[in-house]
Amino acid sequence: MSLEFLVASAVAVLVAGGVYLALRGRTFQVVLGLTLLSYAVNLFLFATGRLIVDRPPLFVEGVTEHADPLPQALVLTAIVITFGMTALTVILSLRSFLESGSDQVDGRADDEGAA
Amino acid sequence: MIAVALHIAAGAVALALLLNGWRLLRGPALGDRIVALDTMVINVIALIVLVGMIGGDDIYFEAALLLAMVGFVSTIAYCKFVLRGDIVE
Amino acid sequence: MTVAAALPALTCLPFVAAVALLGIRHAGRGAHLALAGGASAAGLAMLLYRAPAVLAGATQTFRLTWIPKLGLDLSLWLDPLALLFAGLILGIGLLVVIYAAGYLAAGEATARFLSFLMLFQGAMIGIALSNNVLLMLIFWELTSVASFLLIGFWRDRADARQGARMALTVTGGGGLALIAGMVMLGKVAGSYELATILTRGEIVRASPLYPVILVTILLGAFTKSAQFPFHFWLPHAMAAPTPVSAYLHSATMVKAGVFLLARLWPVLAGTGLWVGIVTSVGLATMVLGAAVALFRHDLKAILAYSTISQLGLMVMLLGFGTNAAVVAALFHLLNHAAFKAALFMHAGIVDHETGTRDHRRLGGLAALMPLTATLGVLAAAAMAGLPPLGGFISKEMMLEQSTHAMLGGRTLLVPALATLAASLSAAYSLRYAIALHAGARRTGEAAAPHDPGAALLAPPAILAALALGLGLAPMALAGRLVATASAVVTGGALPELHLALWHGVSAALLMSVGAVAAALALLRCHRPVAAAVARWPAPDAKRLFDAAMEAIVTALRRASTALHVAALQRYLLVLFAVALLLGLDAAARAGVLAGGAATTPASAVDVVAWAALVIATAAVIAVDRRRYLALLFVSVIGLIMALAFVRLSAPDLALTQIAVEVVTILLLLLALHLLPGNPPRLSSVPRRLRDAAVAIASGAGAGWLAWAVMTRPVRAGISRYHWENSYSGGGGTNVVNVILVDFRAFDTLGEIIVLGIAGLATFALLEPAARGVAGRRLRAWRSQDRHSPERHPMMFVMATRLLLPLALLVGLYLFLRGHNQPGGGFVAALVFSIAILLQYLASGFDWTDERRRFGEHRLIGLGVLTAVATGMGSLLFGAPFLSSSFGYAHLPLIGEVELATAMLFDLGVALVVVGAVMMALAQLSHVAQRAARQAEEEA
Amino acid sequence: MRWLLPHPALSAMLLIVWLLLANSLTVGGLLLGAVLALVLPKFTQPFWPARPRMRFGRTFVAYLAIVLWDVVVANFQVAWLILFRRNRDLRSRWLVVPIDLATPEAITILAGTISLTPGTVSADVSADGRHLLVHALDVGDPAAEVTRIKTRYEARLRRVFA
Amino acid sequence: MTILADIAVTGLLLLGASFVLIGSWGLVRLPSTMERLHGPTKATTLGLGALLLASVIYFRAELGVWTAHELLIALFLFITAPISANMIAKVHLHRLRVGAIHEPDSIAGAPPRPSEDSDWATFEAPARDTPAATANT
Amino acid sequence: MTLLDHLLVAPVVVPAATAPAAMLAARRRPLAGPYLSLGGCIVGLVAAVLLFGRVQDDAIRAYAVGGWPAPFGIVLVLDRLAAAMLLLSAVLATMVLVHALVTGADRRGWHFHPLFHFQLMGLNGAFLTGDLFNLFVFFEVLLIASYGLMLHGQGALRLKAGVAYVVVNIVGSALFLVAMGLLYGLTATLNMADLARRVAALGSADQGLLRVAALLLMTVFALKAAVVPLHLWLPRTYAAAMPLVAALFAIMTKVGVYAMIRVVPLILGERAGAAAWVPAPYLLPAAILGAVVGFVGVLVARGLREQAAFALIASTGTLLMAVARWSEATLAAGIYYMVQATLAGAALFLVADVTLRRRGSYGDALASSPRFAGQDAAALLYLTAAIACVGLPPLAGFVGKLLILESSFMLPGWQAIWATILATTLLGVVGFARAGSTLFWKAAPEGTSPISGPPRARREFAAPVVLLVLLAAMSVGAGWVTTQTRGAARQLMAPERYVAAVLGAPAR
Ligand code: NA
Ligand code: NA
Repeated sequence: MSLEFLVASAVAVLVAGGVYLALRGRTFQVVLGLTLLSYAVNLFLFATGRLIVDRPPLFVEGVTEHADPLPQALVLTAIVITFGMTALTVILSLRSFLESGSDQVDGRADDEGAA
Repeated sequence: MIAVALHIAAGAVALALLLNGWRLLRGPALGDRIVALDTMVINVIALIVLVGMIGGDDIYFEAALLLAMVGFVSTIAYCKFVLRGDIVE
Repeated sequence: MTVAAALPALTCLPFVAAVALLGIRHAGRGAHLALAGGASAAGLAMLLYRAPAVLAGATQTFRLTWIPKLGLDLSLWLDPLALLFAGLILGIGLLVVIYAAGYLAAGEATARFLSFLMLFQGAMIGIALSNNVLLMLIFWELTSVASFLLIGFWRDRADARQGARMALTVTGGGGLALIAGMVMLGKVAGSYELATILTRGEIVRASPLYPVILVTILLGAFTKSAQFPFHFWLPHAMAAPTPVSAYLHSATMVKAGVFLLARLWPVLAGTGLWVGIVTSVGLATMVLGAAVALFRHDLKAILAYSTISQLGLMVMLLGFGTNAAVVAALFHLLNHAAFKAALFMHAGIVDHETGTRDHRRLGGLAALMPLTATLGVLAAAAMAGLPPLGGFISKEMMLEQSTHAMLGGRTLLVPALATLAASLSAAYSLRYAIALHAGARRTGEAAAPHDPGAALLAPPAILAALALGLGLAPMALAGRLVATASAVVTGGALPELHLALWHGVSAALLMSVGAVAAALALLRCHRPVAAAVARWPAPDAKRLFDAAMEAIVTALRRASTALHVAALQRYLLVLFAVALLLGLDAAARAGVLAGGAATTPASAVDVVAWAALVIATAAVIAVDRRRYLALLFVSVIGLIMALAFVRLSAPDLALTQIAVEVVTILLLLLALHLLPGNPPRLSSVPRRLRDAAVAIASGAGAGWLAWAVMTRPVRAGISRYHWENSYSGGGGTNVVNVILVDFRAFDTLGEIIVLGIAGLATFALLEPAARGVAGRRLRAWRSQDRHSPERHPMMFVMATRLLLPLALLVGLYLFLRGHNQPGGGFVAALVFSIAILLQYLASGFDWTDERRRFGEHRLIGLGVLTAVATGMGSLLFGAPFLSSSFGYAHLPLIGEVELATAMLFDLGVALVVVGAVMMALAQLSHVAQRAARQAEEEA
Repeated sequence: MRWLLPHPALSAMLLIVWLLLANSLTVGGLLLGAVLALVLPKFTQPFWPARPRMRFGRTFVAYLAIVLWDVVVANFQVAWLILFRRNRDLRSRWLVVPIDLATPEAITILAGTISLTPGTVSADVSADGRHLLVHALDVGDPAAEVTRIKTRYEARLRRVFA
Repeated sequence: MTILADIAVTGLLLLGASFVLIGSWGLVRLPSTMERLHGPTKATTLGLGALLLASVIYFRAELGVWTAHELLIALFLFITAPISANMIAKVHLHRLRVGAIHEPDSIAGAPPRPSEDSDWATFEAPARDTPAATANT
Repeated sequence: MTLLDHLLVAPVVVPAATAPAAMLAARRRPLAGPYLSLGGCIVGLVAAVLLFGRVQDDAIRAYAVGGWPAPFGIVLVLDRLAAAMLLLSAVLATMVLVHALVTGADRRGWHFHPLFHFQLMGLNGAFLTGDLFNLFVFFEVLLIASYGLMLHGQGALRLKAGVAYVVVNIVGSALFLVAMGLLYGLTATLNMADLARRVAALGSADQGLLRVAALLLMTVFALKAAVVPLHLWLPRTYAAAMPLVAALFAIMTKVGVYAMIRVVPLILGERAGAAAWVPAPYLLPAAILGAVVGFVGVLVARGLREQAAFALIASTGTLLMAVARWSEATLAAGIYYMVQATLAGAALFLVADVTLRRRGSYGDALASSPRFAGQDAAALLYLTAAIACVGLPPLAGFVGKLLILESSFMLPGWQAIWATILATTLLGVVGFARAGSTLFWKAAPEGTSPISGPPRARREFAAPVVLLVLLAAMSVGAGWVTTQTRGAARQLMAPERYVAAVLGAPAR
C-alpha cells in the first residue's frame, strides 16, 4: 500500500461522495456535496506536487529535497476561496429558503415533489 | 528503541482513532457522538505530535497547538446547537 | 455638385431626411411633408441632372473604402439600369409623398410615417446604386425592415401586425438566402464588386457552386418579388396605408427582385437551370396571380394579386434569357409602375371617399367622382393591356416573346399560358374598372363621395398620364432609357428598339385580341364562376402561415421549456456528464497512463486515517438527510485532511485546514438552525441509482487522474526558483508564505477580494432578511425541538474570558512568524476571528457586539486598501506593482529585526479575512433576532 | 495602575505564554512579549470587565500541585476501571456538591478541577449557583466523595479567591 | 543522547499511548454516555501529557533544542477539556429530560434536584445575580 | 520603467482600489460612493483607451507583477486582444454604471458599487493575466462579484435562480482546479507561455493526460461561456437578475470565450503535438447547437429579459462557430462578432430595463399592455437592439455575420456554419418581430387599467442609446475595427511571439 494509492483513492471517494450529494435536491445536501468536492479538489491539487514525507517547504540552505511549495500555496488560496464561496452559498440558500419557504435547490415547494 | 516506541505509540493512537470512529458511527445518543468527535480531536493532536517526533521536526507543533486551542470550539458549537438550536443568541 | 459626391449624396439624402423627420416630429405635418417631399424632389432632380450623361453611356461611379478585410466597399454606380430603377423610386416616391399629404388623416403620426418611408426610399436607392453585392445586401435587408415598419404602421390593427410579420418573415428569409448566394458569388467571382462580377459570368457558371448560388439568389429575388410559392405575403401587406401599397408593394420594393434578376442576368442567366426555374416560376406566378385576382372583392386585394401576376410576367421574361425578352421586361417594369401605383392611389381615394374597399358595395362612381373615375379607368385599361396605353405595348412584347419560349421541350405551353394570363388580367382589370364606376351607386352614405383635393388626385393623375404617354409616345418617353438599360442587362450592344402600338398583324396581336375577347366572355359569366370558386375550399395562405408558425413556435417552445427546466440537478448532471464523457473520450484516444515513478510506502497509521476518511465520507452520504450527523462526519473528514497535510509536509495547509474547519462548522450550524427539520427524501430510487453511477464514475476518473499524476516522475518546474529565491529574494524561509505574499501576491490579492466580496454579498443578503416575507418567516419560525433555557453556560463563558487574550496572542504569533515559519496573515486572522466568535457563542450577539471595536465593513475596506496600497507603494520606486522589499534593522537591545513590505500586505490579508469571516457569521447569527426586533418596531 | 493593568495575572500569563511560543529568551522577544502582555488585556478588557481578586501565593501553588498529582492518580484509577471493571459492577453516581464559592471564576475553576481529577465530571451548576452537579464513574460513598471535593479543592480555592 | 533520556522518552511514549488508547477504549466499552465521558476527559489528558513530555525530552536530547509548545498544548487542553465535558454533559442531561434518549442501562440514572427551590442551570435559566448569570455581564 | 509601463496594471488596480474606497466613503456620505465609483470607472476607461493605443505598434507587452521574472512570478500580458477586451469592458461598464446612476438601480440593494468594481477588476484581470492559476483567481473574483450583483435587488425568484447559478459555477471552479492541477502535474509550471513551451515538449506517454486536462479546461470555459449543453444555467439566471446587471453580464459569457481563444492557440495550438487543437471537433457542433438553442429561445421567450438572455447564448454560439475553425480570418471574424455581440446584448438588456420600468406591473412580459410614457422611443430602441442582436444591417451584427460567413467559406464544415447562421438569423428575426410587435404595437384590451407609476426621466434612454450608437459606429468604422481584430487574430495565431514577449529568447 502506497501513500499515493491512499491519496488517489481518497480523492476518488471524496469526488464520488461530493458528486452524489451535489446532485441531491436540498440545499444543505448540496452544500455538503460541495464541501466534499472541495476537499477532493484540494487534495488533488496538492497531489500534483507529488507526495513528500517529512520535508516541509521551509527553506534551508543546501537542502534540495523538499515538498513542492507551489501546490501548497495554490491549495491555500483555493481553501480560502472555497470558504468564501461556501459562506455565500450557505447564506444564499438560507435566504432563498426564508423567502420561498422551500429548502429545495430550485425553490419548489415540498408538495410539488421532485423533478 | 525510541523509534520502535514511536511507531507503537502511533499505532496505538491510530487504533484509538478507529475506536472513536466506531463510537461516532454507533452513537447511540448524540452526546456519545459528540464525545467521540471530541476525543478524535485529541487523538489527532497526539498523532500530530508523534508525526513530528518521527520526522524529527517541531514544525508541526503549531498545528497541534491550534487544534488544542480551537478544536473544542466545534465541540461546544455542536453541544450548543443541541441545547439551544441557536448557537449565537 | 461633383460626380464623386452626387451618388453618395443621392443615397444618403433619404436617410438624412428619415432621421431629420424624427428630429422634427413635434413640428406640424406640413413641415414633415415638405421635408420628405423636398428630399425626394431633390434626389429626383439630382438624378435627372445626371441622366443625360448616363444615357449617353457615361456610367458614373463612386467608391469609398469601407471594410477592405471583407471586400465591402461603399461602391456606387449609376448606369442606365440603375438610373431606370432609381428614377422610378424617386419619381413615384415624390408622388406618394404628395398623395400622403392628402391621405393621412390629421392626428396620424406623419413624422414617423414619412421617416419610415424615407428610410425605405434610401434603402431602395441603395439597392439601385450599389456596385458592391455586399453593400446591396445591406440595403436589401433594410428594405425588409422598412417594409415591416410601414405595413405595421397602424399598429393597433391585428392584420397590420400579422401582415408586417409575415412580410418580414418571408422577405427576410429570402434575404438571408440571398446573403449566402451573394457571398458565394463574390467568392467564386473573386470580388464583391458588381462591375467585376458582371465580367466573370463564365467563371461563375462553370463553378460547381453555380446551382447553389443560383438557387439562393433566386430565393432572395422570388420572395421579394412575391413569386409563387412565396407570393402569399403580398396580399397581407395591404394592411399598410395605401401610399405604402402604392409605393412599396406595387411600384418599387417588389420590383427589387426583378431588378436583381436583371442586374445579375449577365452572370447567372443563360443556363438551362436559369431558364427552367425562372421561366416556370414566373409563368406560374403570372397565371395564378391573375386567376386569384379575378375573384377577389377587396380593391387592394385585387391589385395585390394583379401585382403578383405582373411581377410573374416580368420574371418570366427575364427567364427566357433572350435580349428581346429583357427589353420587354424592362419596359413592362416602367408601365407597371405607372399604372399600378396609379391604381393603388385610386383605390385609396375610393376607400377614402366611400369608406369601403369592397368591390361588391361599390358602383356608379363615374358620376359621383368623374376625375377619379377617369384616371382609374385609364390605369385599369393600361393594366388590361388595351391600346393605346403603354401596357398594351409591353403585353404585346410579352406575348411575342412567349411564342419563342420553350419549357420542358414544349413549344406551346408558354404561349398558351401567357395568353391565358393575359386574358385573366384583362378580365380583372376590366372588372375593376367597370364594376366600380359603372352602374348604380351602391354605397349608402348620406354624404355623396366626390372627387378629392389636388393632393390626392394629382399623383395618380400624373401616373395615369404617364401610362397613357408610354403608349402614345413610348420611344420619346422611354426609348433611350429602356434601350440603354437593356444593353446593361444583356451586356451587349444597344438593342434595335421599336416601341410602338402597331406592329402589324402578328401572332402576338392575335393572342392579345383573343385574350381580351376571352376576358369579356369571362366577365359575362363571372358571377356563377365566382360563386363556384367561392365554394371551392381555397387554401387561405394567412391561416396556413399563421397555423404553421404557431405550430412551430408551440413545438419549439415546448422543447425549449422542457430543456431549460429550472433544475440545478440537471445543470450539474449535464456538467458532470460532459466532463466525464470528454475525459473518457480523451482517455480512449490517447490512453491515460500511470507513470513509473517510485511510490511512498504507507504506514499503518496512514491506512487507518485513510479508512477513517473513507468511512466518514460514506457516513455523510448514508445519513445525508440527518444533517446534524452528516456535519459531524464532515468534521471527521476535515480532521483527517489536517492530519494528511501534516503527514505530507504541509504545515501551513494543516493550520489553515484546522482553522477553516472550525469556522465552516459554525457557519453550517448557524444555517442549520434556521432550516426546516427532517426533510423528506426527494429523489426516486432509479434517480438515486443514476446519480450514484455518475458519482462513482466521476470518482473513479478523478482518482485515476490523481494516480496517473502522482506516479509520474517529478519535472523541474518553476517552484525550484521559488525555493532558491525565497530567502534571498523574498526575505522569508517559509516558501509557501513567500509565494503567497510575494511571488504570487497578485493571486492573494484576488483571493482576499473574493473573501471580501463574499462578506459584502452575505451582508447584502442578510441585511434585508429581517423584513418582508423572510422576516415574517423568521419571526414565525419555531424550532421543533425543545431547548434548554440556559443561554450562556457559566463555565464556557468564563473559559472564553481567558481564551480571548490567549487566542489573540497565538494569532499575533502566527502572524508575525508567518514569513519564516508556518503561519501568516490568513491563519492568524482565522484565529482572531475564532477568538471573537467564541465570545459570540458564549455570551451572545448583543453582549459581544457592543464590545467590538471595528465594524466588518471597515475591516474589509481597509484591508483591501492596505493590500492595494502596499502594491502601489512599489510604483513610487519605479518597481512593478506588488514588488516587495525587506531589510534587517538593528535596534538597540532587541537586535536584528526583519522589516518586510510583504508583512504589510499580509496585514491587509488579515484585516479582510477577519472582516469577511465576522461579517458572514455575525450577520447570520443575528438575523433571527433582528427579524424579531423589526416586528417590535413595526408593532 | 489598574487602568494600565486591568488583569495583572493575565498579563503575567500572557508574557509567559509568549515566551513559550517564541521558544527563546531574547531581549527583543521579552520586550515584545511585555508590550503584548500590556496591550492585550487592555484591548480585551471590555470582554472581561470583572476583576476577580486572586492570590497567587503558596496556597495557589499547593493547589496546582495537588491537582496535578490527582490528575495523574485519577488517570490510573480510571484506566483500571476501564480495563478491568465490569460494567455492571460500576458504581456510577450523580453527586450534588453544595458550594460556597461566590464568583463565577472560582466556581469554574472548581468545576474544571473536578472534571480533570479522579473519576468525576462536572456536569452542571444549579440555577442559583449553590450546587454543582458532578458525575462520578465509580464511587462507593457519595457523601465522602462530596466531602473530599469540598475539603481538598473548594477550601483551597476559597483561600485563593479570598 | 543519554540512556536515561532514551528510557524516559520510550517510557513516556508507551505510557501516553496506552492512556490514549485506554481512554478511547473506555469510550467504546463503558455502558452509557455519562460513563463514556470519563474516558476521554481523563485518560487522554494524561495520555497526551505524557506524549508531550516525551516530545520535550526527545527534542532536547535528540536535537538539542528546547521546545516549549508542548507545554502550551497541554495548557490549552487543560483549559478546554473540562468545558467540552461540561457541555456534553449538559447535552446529555437535556436530552434525558426531554425524553430524546432512554437509557435503561445508564447506571446513575437521572440526576437529583439540587434543592427544593432550584434546578440545574440546563433546566432552569439562572436567576439574576447568581454567579452563573453574573458571568455574562 | 516608465509610468506608461505601469499603466498595464491600472485596469486591475483602479477598480480594486475604487471598490473599497467607494464602500468606505458611502458609509460616511451616501453620495460620495457613487461619485467615487463613477470617477473610478472613468479613470479605468481612460486607462483602457491609452492601453489600446499602446498596442497599436503590434508589440506584445509583459508586466512582471512584483518584479519576479516570468515564469516564476505572475505576468500580465497586453496584446491586441487583451487591450480590445479591456476597452470593451471599460466602455460597457461605464454605460452600465451611468444607467445604474440614472435609474437609481444602485440604491436598490447593498453594495452595488463595490461589487461592480470588483466585478470589473475580475474581468480585467482575466483579460490581462498570463498565468493559469491567476486566471482562476480572477475568474473567482468576477464570479463571486457576479453572484453579489446577480442578487442585487433580490426577490424570491432572483434568490432561487441565484442558488443554482452559484452552485453550478462553484462546481465549474472545482473542475478548473482539477484541470489546472493536471497541467501543473505534467509541466510543473503555471505561466501560460511556459506551458506552451512545456506542453510542446511532452512525450507520447503524457498525451492522454494532456488531452484530459485540455478538455476539462475547455469544459470549464464552455460552462462560463454558456456553450450548449452547458448553458442551462444562464437563461434563468440572467432573466432573474436586474436587467442592468445582466447587461454587465453580457461580457461575462464572453470571458469564457476569451479564455478559450487565449489558451487554445497558445497552449494547444500547432505545436502541441498529438494534442493540437484538441477541443476543435467538439466545439463546432456545440457552437451550432448554441446558435440554434439561443435563437429558438429568442423566438419562444415569454419575457424581454429571457429573450435577451437567449440572445446571449445565441451570440456565443454564433461566434464560436467562427472561433472553432481556428484560422486567422475566422478568429478575427469571431473577435469582431464577440465585441459587437457584447454591446448588443447589453443594449438589449438595458432596453428591457427601460421598458419594464415604464410598464409598471406589466413588467417585461411579451404581452400587450396599455400605452406607457416613452413607448415610441422604447420601441425604436428595441427595434435597433433587436437588429443588432439578430445581425441585420446596418448595425455591426450584420458585418460580424458577413465576416464569419466570408471567412469560413470552404473551410471544413462551412456548409453547416452557413446554414446555421442564416437559418438561426431567420429564427431571430421572426422572434424579435413577434415580440416587438406584440409588446410595443399591440394595444391592451379594452378595460385594462392604465399603467400607474412615477414618471420616468428621459435620460434613462441615454445608456442604451449610446451603446446602439457604438454599434452603428462599429459598423461604419468596420474597416478600422476589422484591421484591429485581424491584428489581434494574427498575434493569437503566432503564439511564439507571445511566448517570446513573456519569456524572452526562444527555448534553449
Ligand atoms: Na515581490
Ligand atoms: Na442567532
